[in-house]
Amino acid sequence: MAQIFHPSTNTISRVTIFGGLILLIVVVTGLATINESPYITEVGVARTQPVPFSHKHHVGDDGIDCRYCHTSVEESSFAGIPPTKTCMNCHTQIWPDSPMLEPVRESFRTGKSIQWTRVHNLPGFVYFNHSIHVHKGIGCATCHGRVDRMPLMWRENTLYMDWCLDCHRAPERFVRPREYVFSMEYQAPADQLALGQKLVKQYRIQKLTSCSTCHR
Amino acid sequence: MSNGMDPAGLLGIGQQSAGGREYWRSLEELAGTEAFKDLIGNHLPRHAAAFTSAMDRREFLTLMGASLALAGISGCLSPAPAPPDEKIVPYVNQPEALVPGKPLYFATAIPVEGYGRGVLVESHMGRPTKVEGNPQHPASLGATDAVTQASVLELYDPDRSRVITNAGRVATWDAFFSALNVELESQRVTQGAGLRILTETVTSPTLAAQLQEILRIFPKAKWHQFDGGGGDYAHQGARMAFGQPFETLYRLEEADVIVSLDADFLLRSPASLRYAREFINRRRIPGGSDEANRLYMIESTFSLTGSNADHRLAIAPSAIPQLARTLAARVSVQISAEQPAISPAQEKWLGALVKDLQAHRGRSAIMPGEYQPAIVHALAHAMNDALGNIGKTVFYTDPVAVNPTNHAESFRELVRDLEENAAQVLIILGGNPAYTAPAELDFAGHLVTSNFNVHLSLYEDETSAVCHWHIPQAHYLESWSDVRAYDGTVTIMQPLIAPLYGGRTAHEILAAVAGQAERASYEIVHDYWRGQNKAKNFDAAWRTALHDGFIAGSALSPRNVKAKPATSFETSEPKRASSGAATKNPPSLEVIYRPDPSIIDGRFANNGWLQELPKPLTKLTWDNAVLMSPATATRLGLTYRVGGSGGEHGTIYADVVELEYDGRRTRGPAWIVAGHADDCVTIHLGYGRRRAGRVGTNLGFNANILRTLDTLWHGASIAVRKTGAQYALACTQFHHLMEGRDLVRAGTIEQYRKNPKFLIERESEKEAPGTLYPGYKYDGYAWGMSIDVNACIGCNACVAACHAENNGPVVGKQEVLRGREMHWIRIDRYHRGEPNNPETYHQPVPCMQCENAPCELVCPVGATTHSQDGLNDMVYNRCVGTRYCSNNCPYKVRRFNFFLYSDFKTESLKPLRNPDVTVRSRGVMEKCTYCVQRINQAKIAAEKEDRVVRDGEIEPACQQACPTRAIIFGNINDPQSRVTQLKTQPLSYGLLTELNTRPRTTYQAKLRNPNPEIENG
Amino acid sequence: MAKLPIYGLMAEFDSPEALLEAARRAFAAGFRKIDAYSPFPVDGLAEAIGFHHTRVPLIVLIGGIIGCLGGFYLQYWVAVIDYPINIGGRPFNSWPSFIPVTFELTILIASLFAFFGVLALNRLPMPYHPVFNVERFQLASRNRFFLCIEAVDRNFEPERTRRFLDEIGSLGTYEVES
Amino acid sequence: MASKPSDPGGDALPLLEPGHTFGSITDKISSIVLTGRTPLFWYISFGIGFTLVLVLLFCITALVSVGVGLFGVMIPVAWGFAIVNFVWWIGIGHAGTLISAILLLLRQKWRQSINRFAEAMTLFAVACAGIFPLIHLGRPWFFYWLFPYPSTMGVQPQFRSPLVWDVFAVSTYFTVSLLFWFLGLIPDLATLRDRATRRMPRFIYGMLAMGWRGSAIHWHRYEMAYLLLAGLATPLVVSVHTVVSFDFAVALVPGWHSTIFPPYFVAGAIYSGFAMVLTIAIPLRRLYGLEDFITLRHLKNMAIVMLATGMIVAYGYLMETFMAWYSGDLFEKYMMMNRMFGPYGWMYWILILFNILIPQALWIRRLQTKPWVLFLIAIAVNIGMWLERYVIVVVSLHRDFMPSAWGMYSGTVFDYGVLVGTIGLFVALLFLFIRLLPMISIFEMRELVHEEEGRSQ
Repeated sequence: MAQIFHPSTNTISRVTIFGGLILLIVVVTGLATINESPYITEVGVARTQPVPFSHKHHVGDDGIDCRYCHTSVEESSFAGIPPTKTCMNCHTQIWPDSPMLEPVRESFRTGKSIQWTRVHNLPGFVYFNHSIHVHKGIGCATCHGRVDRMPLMWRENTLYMDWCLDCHRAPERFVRPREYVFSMEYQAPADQLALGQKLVKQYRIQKLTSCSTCHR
Repeated sequence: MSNGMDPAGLLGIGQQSAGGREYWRSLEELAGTEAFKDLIGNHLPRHAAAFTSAMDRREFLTLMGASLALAGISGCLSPAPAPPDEKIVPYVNQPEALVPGKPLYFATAIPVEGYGRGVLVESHMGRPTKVEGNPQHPASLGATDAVTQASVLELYDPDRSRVITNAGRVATWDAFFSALNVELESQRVTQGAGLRILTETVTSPTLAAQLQEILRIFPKAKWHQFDGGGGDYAHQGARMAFGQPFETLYRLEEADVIVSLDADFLLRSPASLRYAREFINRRRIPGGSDEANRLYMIESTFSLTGSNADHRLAIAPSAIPQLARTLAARVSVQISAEQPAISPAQEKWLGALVKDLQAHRGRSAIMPGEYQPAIVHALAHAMNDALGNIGKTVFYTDPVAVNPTNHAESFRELVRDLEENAAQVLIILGGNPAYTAPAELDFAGHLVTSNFNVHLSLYEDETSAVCHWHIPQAHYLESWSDVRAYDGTVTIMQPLIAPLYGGRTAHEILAAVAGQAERASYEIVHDYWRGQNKAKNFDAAWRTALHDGFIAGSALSPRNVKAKPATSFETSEPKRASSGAATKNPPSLEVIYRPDPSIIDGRFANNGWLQELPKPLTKLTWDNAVLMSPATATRLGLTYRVGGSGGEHGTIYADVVELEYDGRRTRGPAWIVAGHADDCVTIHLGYGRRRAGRVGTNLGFNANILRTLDTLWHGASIAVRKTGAQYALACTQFHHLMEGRDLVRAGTIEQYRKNPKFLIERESEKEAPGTLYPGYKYDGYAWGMSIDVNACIGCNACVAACHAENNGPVVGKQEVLRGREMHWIRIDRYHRGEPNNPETYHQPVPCMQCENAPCELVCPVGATTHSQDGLNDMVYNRCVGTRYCSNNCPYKVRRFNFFLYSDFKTESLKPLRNPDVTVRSRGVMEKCTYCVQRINQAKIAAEKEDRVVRDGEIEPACQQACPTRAIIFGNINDPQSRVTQLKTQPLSYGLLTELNTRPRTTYQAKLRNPNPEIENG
Repeated sequence: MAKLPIYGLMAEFDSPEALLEAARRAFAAGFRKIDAYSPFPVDGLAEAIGFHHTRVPLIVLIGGIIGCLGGFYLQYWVAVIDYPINIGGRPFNSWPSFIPVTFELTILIASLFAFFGVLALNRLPMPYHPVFNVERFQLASRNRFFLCIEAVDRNFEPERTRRFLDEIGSLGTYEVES
Repeated sequence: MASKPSDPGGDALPLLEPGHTFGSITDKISSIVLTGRTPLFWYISFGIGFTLVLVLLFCITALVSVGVGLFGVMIPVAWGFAIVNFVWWIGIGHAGTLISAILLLLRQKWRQSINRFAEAMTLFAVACAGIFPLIHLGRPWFFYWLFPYPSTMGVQPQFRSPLVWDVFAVSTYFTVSLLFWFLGLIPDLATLRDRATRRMPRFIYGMLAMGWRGSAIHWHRYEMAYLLLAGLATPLVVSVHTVVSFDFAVALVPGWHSTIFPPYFVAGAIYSGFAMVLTIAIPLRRLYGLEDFITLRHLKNMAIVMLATGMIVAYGYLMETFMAWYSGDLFEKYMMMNRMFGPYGWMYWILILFNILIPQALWIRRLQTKPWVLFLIAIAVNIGMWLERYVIVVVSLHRDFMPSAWGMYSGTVFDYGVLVGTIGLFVALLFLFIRLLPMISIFEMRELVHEEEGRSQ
């Protein structure tokens, strides 16, 4: 018999083998990266809203406290989305006829609510309670980021389970004194761990990693 | 691959966010959904407003403030206004105003067959989601029954009628009211000679006032009463004995000996919840005393109460009045008629009973059954009188029901009037007489003679179909009204939500009849009570009444009564025209009709929760059957076959029999019940509905075809023929023997007195099973539960409550047949002793929360694990559905979603869901969690106040509903907690502990208190 | 080294014994760059051409050890380090439960090493090889046995080597062009 | 020297009918693959198999889209046909590895003409088995949660669960069998490459042969690797069914919770495996006229192995019954009584008949060499072993600890559909293999010829 294959097939076959391996690795890591990327997690992706409400302006410039609008954050699992009325409390005097605020005024006239785009969304089977986190000294900014620097709201963290676990396993790394919970400027001290351990004791913070802590 | 949302999104887990709890997560989203707008409808300014602008407390209060004024205004605006905004006063244990994500609780009452039971309703953002008992209400004491739990499903039932129909065509309220007015005009001329109003039992003072008002306007009009579930014999009996229709009340806590003449007072009584509590309180052995009351039951069918009796005498219904006479004679009631001899066995039994009664004069109670003829009631009164019980254990008050009448007679009269065309205008308020009334009368047929009739009801049912007009009724959770409890205590009923389907209350209809079509029921009720209360502080009183859930001191005060001599009535035979032409061949038997334990007379036929609830003793679901004793079955050559799929935990093929009474026939499956009296059969009503809705239509068979007005509850002779056909019945537990396993441990108080440890000591697991592993230390909370088998009466309240609290799905008969029902807690029923009169045990079985949980060990993905508090967590969203855990669960308490059982489509059911519990999707395992959502809420609340959770602060749904407090939950690390103390009682034992599962749920053994004279020899 | 005109000389035999004999003599004659081809493994042939031990067993052993340790550590890490959680009251490190997976992984990795190890050592895949240029070599996978002395061998000298092959009983000697 | 097949006299039976040379064998076997003409019976058998595969695909689609409830599973019997079939198929798989690996280590020459398709059978059986754990999941699309991988949930499999052991055992088993099988194929692929005349086959077989040229040094390493793989596969094959038996032995269900399960499952596996080899070999040798290679000697040996493992299984049954009585455990006792006289009793007695009684016929020497007798017995054992798994899985579950939860289980049309579907898949794959690859290891047959010559001289 003559040769079936050209000498080059040797190289080709080896290249295919090792190439295949490399390709596999690339694909897997690629998928993992995509999964962690803003494309999936929406981290840092500013969402458009019916009214271009700027936390940067209201929190950063005007210095309005979180709780003025998110009234139930200390009492309830749900922080509360302010009713149109809350907006109108000020905007009947301030910018009473700015076109930008027309949707708000319309909603107030018609009683039809403004349809905000949800930014922080957890799957239905995750039960998160704002009030207890706030009570135990987890700052708004810890999860929601520097809202006072967000013209439009975006998601600061992935909200993936392992992200939650980071804190639930080692709260001392993130906890802050209660008086600073609603502060945006608060900077974690250099000795956060020392402080953290102190607060963990003081606030009786447990490391809750049981499934039923969040899933029921 | 983030958090299990990917393909599952298509298959439910994702959708469930839309269904389950999204509602309060973002109100904007909520108000956005088209579906929700439909749901809330245009009928309700307040809620619409509340929802569209995330009602904050300022707005909430303004709404409340404005409501009264609004009521007036909108009243004037249109003849048929949407119900205006009205004030609601939240209950104490809730934040001062609505906080998004936090439930509110409101007090009202559920009217069941006319009588009220106080309830607290949990409301999430204006959506009632759960009904609990009102601890301060005399008829509830904080407990509920299955029907009450399921009533919230009825509220959201998509099959409820949504439109006014005239001769089947959709009409409007305006059209109806004008048509009504035309008729009424013509009636005015004749002083309402042709006007008839048909109601069920009425206890509502306001409704009574309205009726009287109407009868004043139309002096010749007539008010008839007919209740499918009751017969009002009690009042007739009282009339016999006292000359007045007194209400009879019992104080069972005072009674050492209770004799029930077919009285199913633990289940079928307006006071059943209270009676159950009082009855069990006297049997709670691990409560210091080792004394207990003793219950003698004389009945024909095997009732729930009978299954809890210390001694049962099962005799044919026709024999009961006779036996009552004999008994009466023995307890020295003057009886003229001489007593026929009775069998030596009965003689012995009766002898012991009489001795017991004599020994407990003034501390005993004779309770006649609701469905026993008046004479039995009268005799019972006489006996109580003779035994000196009156004023001690038995009390009499004025009747709670307004104008008590013999329903049979009242209805007969109505039909006669229809026949004679005397009733031209017929207004039917609630009820479903076209179905519930005996077929012999052909009520439907006669209706055509009247020239105007209207039916007000929740559903467009059999009666609506034959009436000229059908108008949708408002559900009790949508209504302003008032109702009296068994002892007369009044509750002002307040709506939790404005009518979803634009229903009206009976008040509004009667107001229209009285010529005030525009009056809303809030006004009517409010004004009535303003009229009653002359004091200037009415508003405060009104507020308190709403807030507390009842009007303090409105209970009727006991009357001291004098019984007539028995000789005056004791001979009057109960009317029982044995018309059935006693045929010898085929064998003719006596027949007993009883309301179904779950769906009563069919009024709850479309309630999936109740249909799927295993009936207390038979454990049947979705069907009724012809119940009979084993002996009778053998005599008729009837048998059964265990199905090949499902089997004893699902499918039983029962022989179908043909029943004939007075030439009217129907067919139904025969079901053999140990302990049923021989030579008689029991048939439960409420089935065979033709227009119940998509759930309840065409289930079982209709016994009303056979009934006559004379034999409403007991028939003399019914022919029962075997047909040869077989019918698959869905039975969740057919195997009633313990196979020598120590599942329910039982003994007698006698044994307990001798040696309190007698049950534990005979057990194998005295030596604790060893383990190689160190085992876990639970240093925080350690949740545990203790279930008192001795206190469990098997009423199913816990099962229904669990289902309601945990968003349990309804799987349907086909799936139950396959053994796939989804109840997280079940009540196992075991028999012991001879089949004609067995001992019965009821054992609630939830998840045992084993410390060494076998299920966790075998789960490949860690979907079920142990929490720091020692809970056996079930993580639905992690579950891949290998079902290995269920195989390895010795208690078989795990339930699996073989299909997409939870209804993610029907919009109207979504607001019903408990937002704190995940709605399970297809392919995941689920099980009892000790209501972990309540645990977590309590823990968070405690943490925020920097304290520990108090004992009793957490009540799982089952414990909360239990009428007898048989279930106690708590922290077993706390030596002071009730659960810990119960677990240290000598009667405390664990289920299958020899497997070293170390269950956190343990049981208290059952103790019976038999009469030695009957027991031995 | 310089490109040679031919790859080597190939002699054909009709029985394993003949080939074995020939191989021995060739080796004895000082040829080192030789290879023998047979349709089935012939005992002692490799030794005959001076190939004594193989590294395959060592590779497999390494694979086995990696699988064993890696397997157990994986489970230990999951159960004790990464997310320790109470499963049915068992200790985090319930090592008896970890034995089966450890064992399976040992076998798995070892087998993979064995398979790919032998391919790598044999420099396979190598679809093209000079010996295939010989027309009759296709019988090497049927019933013929071949001995090839490669041109790179120190003692290789076309004429003499051809004669040598004929002497040792070659049924036919062919040039293998490279 | 060669005795007639008909006359008895055990070892006198040849492993290879005389008169074969390297060439004749090579041509005979490779011709089956390289021939242009596909025999009619091939089309028929493959056709049947493929039709059933379509049934399988339909059932799987329905199961995934509607729900696992289409199976008859319920509470308390949450595992049904799916697991029964899984264990059955895995068991069948075992014969292949056993023949190729263990007999190799034991230097049993008679393995050589049957090991190739026995190994193929293993692969296909395991492939069929692998389907079941997947489709009987409530949410099959999350099957990957059973493997450890870097997930954003931060949650990993629970390694205490026998099901995870299963995942690793079965996947390892499949991989190793595949490697073993392919390694064995390489020289034969080279043979086919050299025999093939048309271009495509030459190219494909050439690629697969990876340029194998039978170099002495290659052979040397090759044999070493082959031996080592055999050495690894042997404990593996034992471990796999042990792990499968753990699925039951580790649980506390009466009738599952038993220490005898591992040995008795492994024996049962080999038992059913050999039964399946016979079921396949007997028709094939006839259809392809391979009586010369797969001789009565082979059949006889396999029959004897069946008999031996069959006896072990019998001992297993005996022990279960004895322990149920001896332990005095209430639940165990009831379980055994229920197994024998309960609603499923008839199954138990049929399996005793098929697995224990009928195979006793193999004691009779004459029957050991009667292909059709062996075939019938093999079929009986196949059925019996399926029933055994049914009795273990279903009958143990349907009445366990709580009488209140007792129920009955019966398969639905989907249960049966998937079962016959996998049988179809098995047949289809097998015939594809027969058509495309040498079903008998050619180079090992050459060795055999060589040795036989050595012996006969």
